[in-house]
Amino acid sequence: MTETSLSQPFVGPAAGRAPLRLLAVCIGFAALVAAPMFFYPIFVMKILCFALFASAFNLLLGYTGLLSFGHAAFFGGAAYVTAHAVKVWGFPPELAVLAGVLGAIVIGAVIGFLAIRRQGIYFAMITLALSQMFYFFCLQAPFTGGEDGIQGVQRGKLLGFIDLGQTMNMYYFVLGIFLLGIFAIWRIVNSPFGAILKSIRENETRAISLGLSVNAYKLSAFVMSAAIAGLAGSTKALIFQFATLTDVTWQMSGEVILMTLMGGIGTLLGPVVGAGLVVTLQNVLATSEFPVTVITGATFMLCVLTFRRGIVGEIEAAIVRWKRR
Amino acid sequence: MHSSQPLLSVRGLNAWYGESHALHGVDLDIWPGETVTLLGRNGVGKTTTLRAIMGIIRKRTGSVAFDGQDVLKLALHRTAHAGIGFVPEERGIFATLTVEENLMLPPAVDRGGMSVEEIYALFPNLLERRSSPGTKLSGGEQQMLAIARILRTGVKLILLDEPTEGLAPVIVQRIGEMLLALKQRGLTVLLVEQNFRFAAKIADRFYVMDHGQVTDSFTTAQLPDRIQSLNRALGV
Amino acid sequence: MTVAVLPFGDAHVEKPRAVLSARGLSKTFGGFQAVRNVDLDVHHARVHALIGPNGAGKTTVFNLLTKFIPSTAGTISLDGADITRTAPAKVARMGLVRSFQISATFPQMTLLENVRVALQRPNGQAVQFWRSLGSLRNLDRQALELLERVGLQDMRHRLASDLSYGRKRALEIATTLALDPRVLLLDEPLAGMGQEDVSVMAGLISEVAKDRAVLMVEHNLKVVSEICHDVTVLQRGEILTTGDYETVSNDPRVRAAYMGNEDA
Amino acid sequence: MTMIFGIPVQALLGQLLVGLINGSFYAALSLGLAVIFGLLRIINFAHGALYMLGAFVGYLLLAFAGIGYWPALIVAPLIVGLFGAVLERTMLSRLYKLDHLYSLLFTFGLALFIEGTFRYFYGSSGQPYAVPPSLAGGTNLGFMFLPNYRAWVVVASFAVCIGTWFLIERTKLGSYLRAATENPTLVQAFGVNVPLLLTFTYAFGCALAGFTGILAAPIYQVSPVMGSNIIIIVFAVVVVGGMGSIFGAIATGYLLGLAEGLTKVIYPEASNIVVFVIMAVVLLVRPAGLFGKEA
Amino acid sequence: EPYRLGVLTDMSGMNFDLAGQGSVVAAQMAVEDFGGKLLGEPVEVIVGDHQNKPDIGSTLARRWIDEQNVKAIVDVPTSSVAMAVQEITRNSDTAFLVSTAGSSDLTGKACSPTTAQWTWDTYALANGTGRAITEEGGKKWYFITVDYTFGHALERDTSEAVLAAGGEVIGTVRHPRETTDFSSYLLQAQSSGADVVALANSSGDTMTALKQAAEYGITASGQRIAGMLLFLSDVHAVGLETAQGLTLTTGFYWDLDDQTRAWSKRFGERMNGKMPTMVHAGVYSSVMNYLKAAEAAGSVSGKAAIDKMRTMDINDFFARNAHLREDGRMVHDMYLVQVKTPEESKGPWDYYKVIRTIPGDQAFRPLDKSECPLVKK
Ligand SMILES: Nc1ncnc2c1ncn2[C@@H]1O[C@H](COP(=O)(O)OP(=O)(O)OP(=O)(O)O)[C@@H](O)[C@H]1O
Ligand SMILES: Nc1ncnc2c1ncn2[C@@H]1O[C@H](COP(=O)(O)OP(=O)(O)OP(=O)(O)O)[C@@H](O)[C@H]1O
Ligand SMILES: [Mg+2]
Ligand SMILES: [Mg+2]
Repeated sequence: MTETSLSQPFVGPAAGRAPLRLLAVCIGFAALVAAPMFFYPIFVMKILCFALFASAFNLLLGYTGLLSFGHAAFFGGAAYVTAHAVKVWGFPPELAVLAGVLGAIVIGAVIGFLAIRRQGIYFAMITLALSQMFYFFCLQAPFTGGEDGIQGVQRGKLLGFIDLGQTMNMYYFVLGIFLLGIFAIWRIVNSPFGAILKSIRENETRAISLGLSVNAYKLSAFVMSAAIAGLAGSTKALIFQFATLTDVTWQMSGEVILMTLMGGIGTLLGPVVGAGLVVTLQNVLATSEFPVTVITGATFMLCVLTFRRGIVGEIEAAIVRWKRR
Repeated sequence: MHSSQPLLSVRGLNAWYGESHALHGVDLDIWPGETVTLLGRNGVGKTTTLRAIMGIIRKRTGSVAFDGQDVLKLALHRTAHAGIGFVPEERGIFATLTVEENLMLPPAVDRGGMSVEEIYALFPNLLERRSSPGTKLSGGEQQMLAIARILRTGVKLILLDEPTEGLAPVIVQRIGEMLLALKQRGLTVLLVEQNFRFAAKIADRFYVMDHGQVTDSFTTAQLPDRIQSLNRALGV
Repeated sequence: MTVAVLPFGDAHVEKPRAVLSARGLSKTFGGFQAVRNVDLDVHHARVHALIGPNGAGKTTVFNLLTKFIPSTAGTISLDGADITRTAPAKVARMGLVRSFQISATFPQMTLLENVRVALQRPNGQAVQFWRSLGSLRNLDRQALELLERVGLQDMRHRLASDLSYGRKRALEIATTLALDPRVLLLDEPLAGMGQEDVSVMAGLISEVAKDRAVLMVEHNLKVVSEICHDVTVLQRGEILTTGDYETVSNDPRVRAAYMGNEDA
Repeated sequence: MTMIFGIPVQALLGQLLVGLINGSFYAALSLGLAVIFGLLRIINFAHGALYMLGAFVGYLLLAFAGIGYWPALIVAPLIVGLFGAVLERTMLSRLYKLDHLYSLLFTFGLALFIEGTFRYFYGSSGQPYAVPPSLAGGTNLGFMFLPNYRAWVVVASFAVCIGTWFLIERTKLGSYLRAATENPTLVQAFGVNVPLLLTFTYAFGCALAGFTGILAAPIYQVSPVMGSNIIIIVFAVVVVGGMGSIFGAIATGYLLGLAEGLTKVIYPEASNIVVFVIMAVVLLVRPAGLFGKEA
Repeated sequence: EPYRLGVLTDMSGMNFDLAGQGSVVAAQMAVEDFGGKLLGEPVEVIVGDHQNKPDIGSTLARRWIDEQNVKAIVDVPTSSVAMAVQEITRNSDTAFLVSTAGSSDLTGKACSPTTAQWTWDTYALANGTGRAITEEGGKKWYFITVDYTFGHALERDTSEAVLAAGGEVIGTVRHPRETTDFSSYLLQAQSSGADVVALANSSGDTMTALKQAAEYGITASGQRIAGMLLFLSDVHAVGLETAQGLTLTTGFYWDLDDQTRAWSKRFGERMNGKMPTMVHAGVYSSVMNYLKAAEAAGSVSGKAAIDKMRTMDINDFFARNAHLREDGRMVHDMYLVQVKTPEESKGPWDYYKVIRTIPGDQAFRPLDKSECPLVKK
């Protein structure tokens, strides 16, 4: 069974002793705070955004065993809501992000309500189809600006006095959101609720017989994942100051899967690493001769064939093996 | 005592589930026409022994000679054609196939298998439900079907894993009679059975397993002398 | 509230009230009538055996009672409440819990976690997504006690998938008991168990039945004769007879249809 | 003139016929998906790409070997099938033991790879492929002008669907296939060469996609993106049908083609999402799909 | 450090054929022809593939400008990316030479002082085709329109032109993007009795519609098909068999005269014999004129160079009767062409016959109707 399960048993915390772990967290935090001094800030912000998005996706796949092929709907949908809220309703950034998250929750509830009726591959196909429907909606709806998207979204002033137009201010705002989101995911996964989700993934019928309303749990997990994906999307709209169709296409849903798969499904850090890699790869490919889709496709195949656990997953497994010795 | 070569000869069989070592050098021999029963507590590796002989577990070492052929080297689907049939513990009835399709599924590997009529005569339940989906049968009916479909193929050796589990006493008796009948026809059976009394009625010899090894063996004639030690070994 | 009127057996002994009762329960699978007009009363503090030939419809009755499949006709009531149209998870929450004929565990979780999951909901710790996993430690003692009852305490940190078949069944019973159900439905709890475990498990069942009702399907007549107070024999979806073991096992119809010439 | 939904009956008939033609493609594609899924439990995300590959092989055969439509109708599916066989042998077969979602992800990557490669070499706007001369022109049915080629599409796809259905539901091979779906190890232990069977199945499913592709070539532009445009709709078709049965896949394909055809007259703006809307409704009413069996 | 020109284009997606590698080659040709030096410094062309994603495009553009001394960004297909890049070039005083993106908003609502939209826009194509065909006698129009903002705009602009020229619109059907089957719409158009069936959609949709129109014999039955947005590469892709008789507007055709043939021949030599689309010619022309303007202005500031261009005489094989307006629109002659029949075509890429030249000031949206805030009214 070990091999057949898509999600690996969670080995993260076991991989280091408590003080070591604390040290690692501190170093990581310091690195994130200092990152914009060394790297292009927009680029780092983009990575944070996608890392959060991928982590939200992983919350569903890695810990509930549900492969959603439609997460772009929440990500892109929230981006549209936020952009619209700023541009048309004149919302301040914090409210606009909140509006985006609410939007994602609504979309997530609708899609989730339908999709959780089926499992496994069906679930994947249904989410894909429904998000494609949402894509058509965004394409045809008058307020999304069709192919042009909603452009020129002002970042505004956070709480009325922090000017997010300043790159560094924006960076720390994004970092804050990122950390908040990751903490939320970590908490959900390692909570009593998370334990129930795991049992449902393992044996649904048995979970029902224990009196658990399985569908309600799944839907909750789905909506939580959608909300955090929406948080990432809203933030992205503010960073880049636009919301466009790209973020609601099925290719975007595919990309987030790739990020998670590359980094390690069911690991806390995996999606973050994966997002960093994929975003960097895309940027590198942007100025190279290689056709992007071919590379992306090949990476997918390679990951599935050779290192399914993803980079972080493989490292964790190696540590566990090493410790056993 | 035995004139001919053993039909099945297992030497030093080791097997692993992934990293976990389940069999630690199993040795056993079965002569043609015998019914041999493997006894042992839960989890000692009885099922694993059958799986390893059949080749369902691929990670194994040692030797398994069947009919003079080393089956350890064969691809899984060749083992059946060499003449071994397998009835798994969990029965393995196919949901998408009707009862009759399930019955007809395993390809005949040799002559001498039972005909469909004979089988239906033995198990009237199956005849009655022959066009319903396989897994819609009750647990016991599924067990009958699992045995029945191997009888059709004409294999020389049947590996039978706990055939009486979950069956009504009448059916258990029926299966006992059936196994005796099969023995008359010269079929060789390696049986895993917890139901001691049942096994005693049909087996020629017994092997006792513990911790992935064969620890004891005796014939049915020796049984009365062994009962004491056996009960201790099996924890009854 | 229906007062049980028993067609056979020791009606003169005053029985506790029926906790679970079914009237006229029927199920048809596309033209095939698997269960026909079954009336059943399961009483508090008694073990009730449901026996019958293979394919008689025992598992189906279980599925109907726990609402895993909808019945074609009939009513079911639990403690006087009509549950004929209640969702399966709800039925379980009301205290009617089952085990499965094919063993059902959470394979990639340790034994302790398996049992703990069952304890979470009754203790209101199922939806807490904001608390840490450590907050579940308060359930460990109880979980361990349950594992002890089925003799699995030493393996508590092993994964359920590593267990042998028989031990999986034991684990399943521990998990089921964790819900402290008022009615426990056990589908062949002893099947596949080694001789040594059978008596332990049988003892366990009669012990837990002291303060709950148990309905079990079992082919091991020795056990049935030892621990079951009531026996209902099902044949071709219909009730053949109900009574204590003595009465039932001497019924020639039962001997012909089910027991053969075997004695427990 | 008689009207239905405010539309002249004649026009409606025309649209229904058009819907039927579209349905032929849906049916053939969802059939291929159903064969592969039903027997290998793989959602062949690459199905669209293989469909495209079929069309491209047809085009390349014509452009570089001068092989025309009719031979290509046989050769192209064979080549695509062979490609599928190689793929299955070398890569997909390693994924059977894993969660099915992995094979979904693998074929997703494969789809991107194939599509990307073709786009790299042939650009995105595609290549022309002419209707074979023997089927050029059309017939005036009175209520509409029916191009002969489209009539042929309906016939060909229907024949292939029925043939496949027969093969799988009515032959011994089919029962091996279905059993192998559930428990390949056991079927192999019974003496059936399951690995070969699975290779054959995947190759067959791919060949079906290739066949549909070459069938589509004269109607659509032979373009690298032709597959990804249609595959998601076909997925929805499959969900609506429920993957339980081969027959279900075929019937749903035609049904949804008709439904879409109708929408194009009644409310054209929604024609791309009507399939998804139907899917949502079906999920609410019958989660297992119209023809699916609930697990 | 050398000055750099960044060609930000689509190297792997749906705009690859009409822009893509050809745009890169055209920009390089312009730099070479100009002598490779600007204000005494060498000039380099660098390439970026935005993958049709605005975030990738805008990050790249920003990086180029901040870190790689990029002074002008060129081409940029896909209007969402172009819009995003326009914001960046505006804020960083970098020249933005648009050739592929055709959204009228780039020089309308969202116009920028550092942008020159060189080759075409949706208004020009719609208006040119609408007016010219109506004047040629195609009075009754039926629209097959892709159902989103872009399609609606094309349809609106065309209808206005048609009405202005005395024609009428007798029907419209809206189809979703990426429709695979147009039979229904074509049948409706066929039975509508229209003279002209207008395809107000783009790339894949247009090509599928064309192919199926041929199948249903739309042109054979006497109706005329007008493509609102088609490039030479599209016609090449569907083939003359299918596209014959189609009428469309283009900003450039390689076979107009000796000048265009000479340039296109050089282009073709570097592109495996492919002939340039109007976008490719536009890239060359815009880069060449930018270099001239920057040299003349003595500055690489986007605003200075573009302002200089406004006063400059723009005239080359691509830009005839041309001038750059204050809203950023480069106005030049456009051409109404008809696709030849296979018999008429004398060789590879011999696809169009020019029906008439549409003078620049008639082709583009008049300045007084512009929504651009930079236009002083
Ligand atoms: N699929 C598996 N993966 C890992 N370990 C396994 C697996 N199946 C069995 N085991 C382990 O191998 C050992 C032998 O198991 P096996 O099933 O052969 O026992 P058995 O003697 O047949 O027991 P039972 O009487 O309960 O059927 C046990 O310790 C069991 O936990
Ligand atoms: N879902 C179903 N569809 C069709 N027939 C079914 C279904 N479930 C059970 N049956 C049939 O109903 C009858 C009763 O089955 P059931 O599983 O209840 O028997 P059982 O008494 O539990 O037998 P056993 O002791 O062998 O487990 C059987 O003949 C079976 O084939
Ligand atoms: Mg066993
Ligand atoms: Mg049963």
